[in-house]
Amino acid sequence: MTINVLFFGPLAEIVGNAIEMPVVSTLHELEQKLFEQFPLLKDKKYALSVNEKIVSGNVDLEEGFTIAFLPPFSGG
Amino acid sequence: MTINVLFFGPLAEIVGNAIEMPVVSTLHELEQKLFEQFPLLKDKKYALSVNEKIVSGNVDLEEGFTIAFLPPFSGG
Amino acid sequence: MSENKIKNIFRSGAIAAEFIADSIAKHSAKKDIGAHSIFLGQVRADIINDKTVAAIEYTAYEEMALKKMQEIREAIFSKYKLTCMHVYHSLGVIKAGELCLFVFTSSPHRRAAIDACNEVVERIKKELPVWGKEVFEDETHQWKENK
Amino acid sequence: MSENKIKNIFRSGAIAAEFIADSIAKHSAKKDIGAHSIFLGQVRADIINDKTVAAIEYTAYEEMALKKMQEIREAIFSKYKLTCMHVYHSLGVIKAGELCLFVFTSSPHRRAAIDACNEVVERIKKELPVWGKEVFEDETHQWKENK
Repeated sequence: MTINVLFFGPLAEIVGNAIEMPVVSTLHELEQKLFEQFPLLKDKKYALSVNEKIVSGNVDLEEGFTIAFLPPFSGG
Repeated sequence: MTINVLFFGPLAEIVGNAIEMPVVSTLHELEQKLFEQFPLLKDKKYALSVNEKIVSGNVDLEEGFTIAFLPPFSGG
Repeated sequence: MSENKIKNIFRSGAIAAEFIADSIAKHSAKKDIGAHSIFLGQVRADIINDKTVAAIEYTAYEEMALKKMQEIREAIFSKYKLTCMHVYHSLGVIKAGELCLFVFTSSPHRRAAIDACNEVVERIKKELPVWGKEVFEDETHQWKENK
Repeated sequence: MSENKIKNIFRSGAIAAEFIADSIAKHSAKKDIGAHSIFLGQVRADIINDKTVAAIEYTAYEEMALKKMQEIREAIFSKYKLTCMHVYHSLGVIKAGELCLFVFTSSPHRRAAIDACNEVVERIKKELPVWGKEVFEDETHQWKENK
């Protein structure tokens, strides 16, 4: 009953590249949990993706989902 | 007391690449002379340059000038 | 249709000029092409607070980036009359002066190739989950942010 | 200033991919460049009234074209913040599939390189006294006209 959470760029410096954690019911709940554990994350600018799609607002999470914290892109 | 007249692209097929001819006083006079000698030239689309600059309207000519008959460009 | 297969745009390390030449040369067999448009990104030795950028280290959320790139590719092919399109993006440490992005579009007439290339570059910068870490000569770093 | 010296843009025969690679590679020493934009013109094997174009033979009023190109170069350098700009145009017989035009602009940021490249290509096609004779496979020909 877990979800995978990925962190990239400057966010990976705070949290690490990836954590596997027990499933939580929504994206907001996930963020709150991570803010408690990694207070530095709270002030960072990022978008969120669920299963490789950018999402906005709150989203229900299910077992096996992959969530990613995506700081501003700087490719090219 | 001559001028040089150059022809490019399809016009060179009618007249040849270049002719040296006695100076005439204006560009219009030059065109008239050439139309008599090369009637096919008359129906062709072209711009004129005097000493490597595109000109419009009539222009006075002097000894040593280079006039070019320039069909529509198709470089690149 | 070749534009529907997911392609891996990522390359480890810098993009070599010879690779670009090979890519160009391969197109001489496609005799309906009249115009190629190429964009190359090169790592700048920017000076930021008296420190000089020695390299950019690129990382990506690769699976997501490739899906997004595929979406961009399909949108571009339906918008422009292209003969082909190739995109390569470096990952890893790319030194100042080296090439990190190669976008290559070809079409019968120039407008499609040029406009498509331009749009692909803009979308790559804006939409691909790729990050560049500017590494200074003293080995400190800062994270780039695209404007 | 290098942009004020008249450069010969004309090359006899097709532009080779290796020549383009060399030209790109030379820019790795210029560490303030962040973006290169390249346009390549390739001869199309167009089919016109059932006849296929085998080659284009290019001729030019060279002295006038080089002066005009210099004028364009100066206008482009005063309009865009470019690091450098290179233009090569083929003369003579260029076979279908071969390259006949190479425009290469570089700048710190992409907008200047891309916009300058685009403008140079348009001006070359419109303003340079260059003519292309489309030679068909049966050796008949017709004269191209730029749109």
